[in-house]
Amino acid sequence: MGSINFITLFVVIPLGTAFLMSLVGRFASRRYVSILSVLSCASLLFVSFWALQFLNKTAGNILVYKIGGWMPPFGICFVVDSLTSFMLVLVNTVAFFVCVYSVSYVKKNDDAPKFFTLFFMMLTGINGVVITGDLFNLYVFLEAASIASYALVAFNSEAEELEASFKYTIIGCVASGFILLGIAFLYSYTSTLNMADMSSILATKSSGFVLPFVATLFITGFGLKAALVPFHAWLPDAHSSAPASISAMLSGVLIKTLGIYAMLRILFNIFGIIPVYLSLFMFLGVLSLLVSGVLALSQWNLKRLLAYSSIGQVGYIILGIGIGTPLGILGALFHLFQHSISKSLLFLTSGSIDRAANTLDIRHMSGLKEKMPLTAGANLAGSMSVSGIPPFGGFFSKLIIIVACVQKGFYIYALAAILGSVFTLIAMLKVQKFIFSEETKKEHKDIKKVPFLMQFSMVCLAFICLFAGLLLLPSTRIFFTNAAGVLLGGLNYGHLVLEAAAK
Amino acid sequence: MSSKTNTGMSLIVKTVTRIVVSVILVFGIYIVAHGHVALGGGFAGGIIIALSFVLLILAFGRNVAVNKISVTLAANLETIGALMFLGIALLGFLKGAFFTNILSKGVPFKLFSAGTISLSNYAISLKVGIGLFSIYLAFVILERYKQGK
Amino acid sequence: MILYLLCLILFCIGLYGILRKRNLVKIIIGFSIMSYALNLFLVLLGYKFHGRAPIGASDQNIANMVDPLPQALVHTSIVIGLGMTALLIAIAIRIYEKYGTFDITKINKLKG
Amino acid sequence: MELYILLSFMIFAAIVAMEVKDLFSSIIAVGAVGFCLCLAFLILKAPDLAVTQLVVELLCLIILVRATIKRDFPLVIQGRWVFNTISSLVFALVFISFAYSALKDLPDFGNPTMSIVKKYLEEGIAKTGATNLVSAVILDFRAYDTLGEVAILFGAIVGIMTVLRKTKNENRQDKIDE
Repeated sequence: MGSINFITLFVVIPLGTAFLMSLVGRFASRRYVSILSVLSCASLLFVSFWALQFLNKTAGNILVYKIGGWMPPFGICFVVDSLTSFMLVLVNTVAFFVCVYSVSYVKKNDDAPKFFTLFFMMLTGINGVVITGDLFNLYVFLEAASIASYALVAFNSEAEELEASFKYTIIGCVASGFILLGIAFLYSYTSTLNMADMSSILATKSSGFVLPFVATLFITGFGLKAALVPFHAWLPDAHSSAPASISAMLSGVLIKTLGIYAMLRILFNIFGIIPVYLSLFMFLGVLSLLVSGVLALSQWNLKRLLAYSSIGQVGYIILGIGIGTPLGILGALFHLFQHSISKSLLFLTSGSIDRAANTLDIRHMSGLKEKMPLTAGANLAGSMSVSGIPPFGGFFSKLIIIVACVQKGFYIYALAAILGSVFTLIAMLKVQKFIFSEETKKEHKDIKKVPFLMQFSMVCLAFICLFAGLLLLPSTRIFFTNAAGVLLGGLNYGHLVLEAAAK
Repeated sequence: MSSKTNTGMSLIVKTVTRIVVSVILVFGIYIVAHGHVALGGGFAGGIIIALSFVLLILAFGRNVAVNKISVTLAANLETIGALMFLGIALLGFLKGAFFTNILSKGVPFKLFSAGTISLSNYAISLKVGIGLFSIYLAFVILERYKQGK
Repeated sequence: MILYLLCLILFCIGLYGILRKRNLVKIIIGFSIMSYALNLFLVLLGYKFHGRAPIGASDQNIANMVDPLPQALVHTSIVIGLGMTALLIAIAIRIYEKYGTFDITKINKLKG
Repeated sequence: MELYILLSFMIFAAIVAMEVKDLFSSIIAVGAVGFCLCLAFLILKAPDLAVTQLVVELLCLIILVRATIKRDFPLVIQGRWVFNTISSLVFALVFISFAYSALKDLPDFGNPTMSIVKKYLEEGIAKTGATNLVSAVILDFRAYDTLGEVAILFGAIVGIMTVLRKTKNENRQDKIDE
């Protein structure tokens, strides 16, 4: 038991940092704020790789940590399986680079301690959602992550940011309301809150009307959080108004853990794999792809364009999940991975561009390539990866999803996926053409240099984008296939967790 | 109207408040201390403590609030409360797991029983009470700035 | 059963306030009504006929108590609701400062 | 029986809070809903929650009144109110009827299943030492939830401080005004 105590660090490190940050920010100089935040992000990254390593050595690929020593149905437990460790590595990698970027991005701002406090609060919530094995606890940490993100969207306190934040908060509250209602129904039906226990109880119950109703509530709630198309209206406002590094976190990690991960965990591993939801997922995914693709084309604000493209890429992930074959889910998870990396990279570059050109309207920029070659290169890598050009990771993930579609005979969906990819490519080419190519405008002559730390994190993320395809080689693919295996295992999750807990 | 709210309400209200505030404060501490025995607990008690301070501001006007009470001190106390709770959680590692109740359980129905539960109540009440009070203070200070404009 | 339905009607009223009203304060009020309804629903689910409050007594052994778990959940949920409401009010006040109104039809700088 | 009357009154007060034109009256009405909820908790044998709800409601009301007082009360005239009302009613009816068929499968009111809670009731006092079982659940069995709750409150407070602070631009603006 003692050796797996490190699992608690995923919550304790960011939470402790958040609490300490407000003290450090008041008493010590600004340098310590930066050092503390980078150190704790780095240690989180280390712990997440450690967990991955530890998991591979454990029999059964599952770790259960009993908080307070209470057995699972009675207390809360942490569950680390392949899907969890995959998400943890992803989240903490992105968070580390975003944190390094933010250190110099908010350097001039007097309220950097508040910024980092909220940033770590959000990270606590995200890690907590991923790692928990208890349904109500998932709700609590989902709210923790959300409330920090609402405040971060309004961080600059300008009129637009406040408006976006209000919309985002209200929509988030409605989503949480639906989720809590669903949890209440499930609690009354099964009389337990532990996800593993719940799944084994639900497997024995005869099919009633409760499960479809609760599933509808959850799909609405988590769909609102993940911004699937009928529920997407808040996302472009919120993601384009936040500070650039926060947009990177929101688009790269937050909507994927709070929306997609939580929804998949509940619908696949508690309710079991039900074909109706799968076809609903595919439909919603394709709808998101096409609608957001068309809407992204008409945008002239760089961050809004990127935000709309995020909706479409989430659609890809949901489409891949909805196919339901091992190949489809593998593709979806790989797409989730590479989209997190590339979209956070793109938002980070948008932050540097905003700093340099003082505008986000792409019609007012041109020829920035000469002045900021590294940013241009990083942006090119991210754009190509998102739109799926061969050597980059995005190509492989989209290819896998489309092949899985064709294998199962969904030709129309495959066609729609290709069409969506073309839309993304056009939007990204628009960005490249207007911002980086052509001659440099007069007002861009005296552009400040991008600080080293910002360049460092952009270049690192660009390299990950470039070589993400290599992760599909057989030796590292096991990382993704194990994670897909957890989802495909369905109700098996309950037995595995309860067995591991009894040990 | 504005000068009146800056200096507070009438003398009667101020006198009554002086007497009542201490009673409310003691009641809040009572609720916190008996959280594990009878009803109440850190959250309810903490909010009652916060309300007693809010009453002071309401009666004596916002000038008193802004001049006498240090926002920094409030924020520090709040953080210390939060850290205390996290520390109690981490103490559990001494006997096995996160959040294990390491102290002796004592005799039920006694004030000093239930191990870390009563300690957590104190930490939470510090965090909640001071925290909510500083929220209210932030609202008050914002309005003062606007009036000063 | 009818109690559950009445509670869900209250939830719907809150939802209606959030989605249909055009005043920021009314939207916040709608949110608080929604969270009241959710809290009440959870406690209703844990009620037991002739049950006692889940607090032990020193002189007798109480066998029949109501379910304490939903009460613990609602305790958490009340505090979450308080935090959300306070944050919403703070944002609304700042919006009022910037735009000079609580009317959301006039708060529309973001488009597209 | 009291519960039916209380709930009906809460619905009535909620409708008043939503529909009345004056913002101040609307806040008073929502206060009525909150205090009725507190009474309902008492009837449902949840005194802990009643206390918490009471004080939370007080604080919320003070902040809400503070937020709206001395600000204009614009009468928002709703366009297309017939369409709005009908569509909301239809949505509510659909939602309630689906919920009705789901509620039929749940245990009846007053007879919860309480399978895992049985252990809390039997061993709670002995294992945690706390006689208030709600306290035992939130601070021992499910103490990790409470850590999340503290984190949320902390996040909300820092968030409010962030939103309400004077930004650099505004300070500059003030200087120009002077």
